[in-house]
Amino acid sequence: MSSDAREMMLRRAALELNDGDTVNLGIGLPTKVLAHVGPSITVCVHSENGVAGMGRLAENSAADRNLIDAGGNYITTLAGASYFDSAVSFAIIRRGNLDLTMLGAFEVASNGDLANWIIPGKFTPGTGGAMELAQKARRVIVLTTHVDKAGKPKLVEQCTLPLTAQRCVHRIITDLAVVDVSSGGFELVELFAGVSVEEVKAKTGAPLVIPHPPAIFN
Amino acid sequence: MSSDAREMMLRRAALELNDGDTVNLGIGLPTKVLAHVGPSITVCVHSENGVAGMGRLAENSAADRNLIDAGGNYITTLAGASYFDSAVSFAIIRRGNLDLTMLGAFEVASNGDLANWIIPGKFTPGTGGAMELAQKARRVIVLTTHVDKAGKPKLVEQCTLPLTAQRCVHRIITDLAVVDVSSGGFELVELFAGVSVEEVKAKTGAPLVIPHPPAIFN
Amino acid sequence: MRNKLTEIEEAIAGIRDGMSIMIGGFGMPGTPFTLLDELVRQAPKNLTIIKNDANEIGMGIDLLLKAGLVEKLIASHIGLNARAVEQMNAGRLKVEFNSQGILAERIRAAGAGLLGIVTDIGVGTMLQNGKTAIDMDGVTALIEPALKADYALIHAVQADTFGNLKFAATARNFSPLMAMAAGTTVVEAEEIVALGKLAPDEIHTPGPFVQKVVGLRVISEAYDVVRRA
Amino acid sequence: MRNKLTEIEEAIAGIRDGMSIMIGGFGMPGTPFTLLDELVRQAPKNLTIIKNDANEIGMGIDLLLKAGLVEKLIASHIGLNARAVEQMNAGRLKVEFNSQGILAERIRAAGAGLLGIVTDIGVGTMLQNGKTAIDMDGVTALIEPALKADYALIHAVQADTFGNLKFAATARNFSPLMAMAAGTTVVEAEEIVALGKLAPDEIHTPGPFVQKVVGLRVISEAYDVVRRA
Repeated sequence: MSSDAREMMLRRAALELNDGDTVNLGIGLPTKVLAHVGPSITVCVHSENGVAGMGRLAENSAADRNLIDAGGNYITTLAGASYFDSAVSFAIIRRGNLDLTMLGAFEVASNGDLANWIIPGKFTPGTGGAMELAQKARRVIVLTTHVDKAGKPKLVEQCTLPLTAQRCVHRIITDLAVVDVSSGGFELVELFAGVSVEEVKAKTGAPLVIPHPPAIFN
Repeated sequence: MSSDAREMMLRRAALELNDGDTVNLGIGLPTKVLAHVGPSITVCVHSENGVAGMGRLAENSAADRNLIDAGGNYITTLAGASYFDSAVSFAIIRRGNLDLTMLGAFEVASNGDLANWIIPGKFTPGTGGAMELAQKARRVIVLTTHVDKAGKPKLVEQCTLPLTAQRCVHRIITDLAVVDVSSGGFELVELFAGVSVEEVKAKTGAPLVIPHPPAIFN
Repeated sequence: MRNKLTEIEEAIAGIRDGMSIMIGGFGMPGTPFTLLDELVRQAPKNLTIIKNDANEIGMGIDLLLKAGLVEKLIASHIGLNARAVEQMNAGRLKVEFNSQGILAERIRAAGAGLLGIVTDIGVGTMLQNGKTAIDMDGVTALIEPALKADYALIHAVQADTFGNLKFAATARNFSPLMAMAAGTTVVEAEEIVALGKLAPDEIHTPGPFVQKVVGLRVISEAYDVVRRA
Repeated sequence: MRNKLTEIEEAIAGIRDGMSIMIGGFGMPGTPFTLLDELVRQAPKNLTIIKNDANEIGMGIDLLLKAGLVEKLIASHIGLNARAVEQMNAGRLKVEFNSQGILAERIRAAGAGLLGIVTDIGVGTMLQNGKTAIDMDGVTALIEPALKADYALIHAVQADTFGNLKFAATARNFSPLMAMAAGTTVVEAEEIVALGKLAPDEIHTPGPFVQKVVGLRVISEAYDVVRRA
């Protein structure tokens, strides 16, 4: 993925955050969305290691050794932040108090199944909190390249990898397009400028419904 | 029960507290044991409404409107006290972190069964925390008159009232004697001064084992 | 951070006939007397009330019982309220007794998005009746389902505008658990402070659990130390 | 109130071969580096370690892995420690993965004297394998047994002599839960204060859960901010 495409994905993803939302942004790309949110939007960012009200990353020189996010980055907090233990942290998640989570993916199926935690025999970091985030956040948005490094589609008819959670994904923001998971399968919602419907279709491993002409995101 | 007998019961019960113990003293007589504990003994008194480290009752004029025990009495705290919610409070109980609890009783059976929460159709206050205290404290001591107001034994072969917990009572301190629950049933351990073995036998509704001559408590 | 300050009328207005309401407090401390007054004024009916105890005559949820608004009470102990016992014995009030700590854990389980807990408390007693028993490594255990509610009414000593809460001494009791377990959690606070005034390490209930915050204009006599004879 | 101050050698000496040990911390914050150093020195073997993550190479429980003291690791995520992944793939380390919040709740359940929890997390995934599934009002749910341990090793920012604890910021994480769930909870504290110095409302772990308190004489470099490239 080019840094331009990456930038575009993050800018597009930032539009999903509504003022006042409580959100959890997964390790990797999702964490970086926050830097692209407009000044009129304040969200309560939750991190599963025990904080609600995260601010920007901390400068190394100003880092507090006891204050990190779930990815291990030193962070700052906003006024109104709270700290809590891991049981309370996941209570917030499982109770359905997250308006939104953004996660990465190995595969997303057209029924919303998500696989993002294990490639058997190859990469087994463990589930972390992804299962609970995926299963219980009110809205689950996946940020991912449209295809993997080998060019294989990541949006598929059925996941081949072990699932993180069933029927949980609402929207996928890729480096090419915005795709929703609807009752009829994948639905093309927006195209990134310069990308054609044909390219998205060719790179999607399942039928793509296009109920309306997709909007173009610049 | 005469006030002398009551005083004797409380003095005897106070001897069960060891320095450093964490204890819960039930509503009624048990709460009053603390006033009879010697100055060399400091215990951490837990109350199920959310405090560990209770001190004496508060004078009305010095009462804190937010600080009561489970019986509704305004209390004081010792240095080292902590406040916590009801889930944590009962975690302390069920986890087995109470060295001792003292409870009242309607009936105690010779196998240690305790009935102290409901007289069907007559008195139904509810269980409160008694089931958990009785089932999970490391040591359960019952404080009760030896017979009820009608002269009926409260130490019985089998409880007729609904149980609070099965096989939970270790020792019973009455207005006449100290009786242990052993594998062989009730065992007379101590007699209060002026009480005869015959009187205790006559007022106990189950066989009474007397393996050694009982000590006399003055 | 969302500003959750709400006028009391509006905070309670969503409570409809037949809803379930958790009410904080153990005895007097933590009982949200002001929210309860407003609930009595708005008078929704056939309520299911979930509270540790039934307070005493003339106080707290006794006002709901007196007004005839309560169909069912889920509690651990009601012995200090003769009206509650009388209504129960007369068949006008359904009462479900839970062991106190299990009541707390059932509420917490709902608040933690769990479906239930597994416990050996109550095995071999009346409280086992009607419950699913399973074997856990040779021990008989009961499945106690999570207990949630439409609303929770909570008293806090301090709240910020996002709904971060602090409780005082034994007024904490069931409040943090109930605040987690309700669809809508309404908090009355003795003091409303600005965002950032509460130290993040000292917050008892994090803001994401709270929907509406009501500032108390006066701390009425109901909150005072009760001087018994 | 019992005085629980203990020398570090003695606090760890009860840990025998084959025991299970919970270790606080999520990433660096809350990891009890000093207690871990002493554990490596005393070197009991075939340990079962329960910890959210495996730290990183050269830090925290990686020292136990490096010394070959760990037979089994119960965790939610070990992706940041290549040695843990390598030992697992080579069959030298058993690893049991739990979803992070379920790991927290299983530990808490043991700490609360419960036998287990009922949850729908993991239904339809690999993590359902081997677990008892039941029907809860039409929803498929799993029974997750409580997870206890012989010892818990915990880092606190402040402790009093009775073992009342305070944690700092995200160094809290699993620590209060593990402190409840172990037979013997050993705490290292940056500062030991006299009884009465901690406000009862601000204590994160009440003293009755704690058995041994070790005062840290120095806060070593291990606790410092990690400066990554």
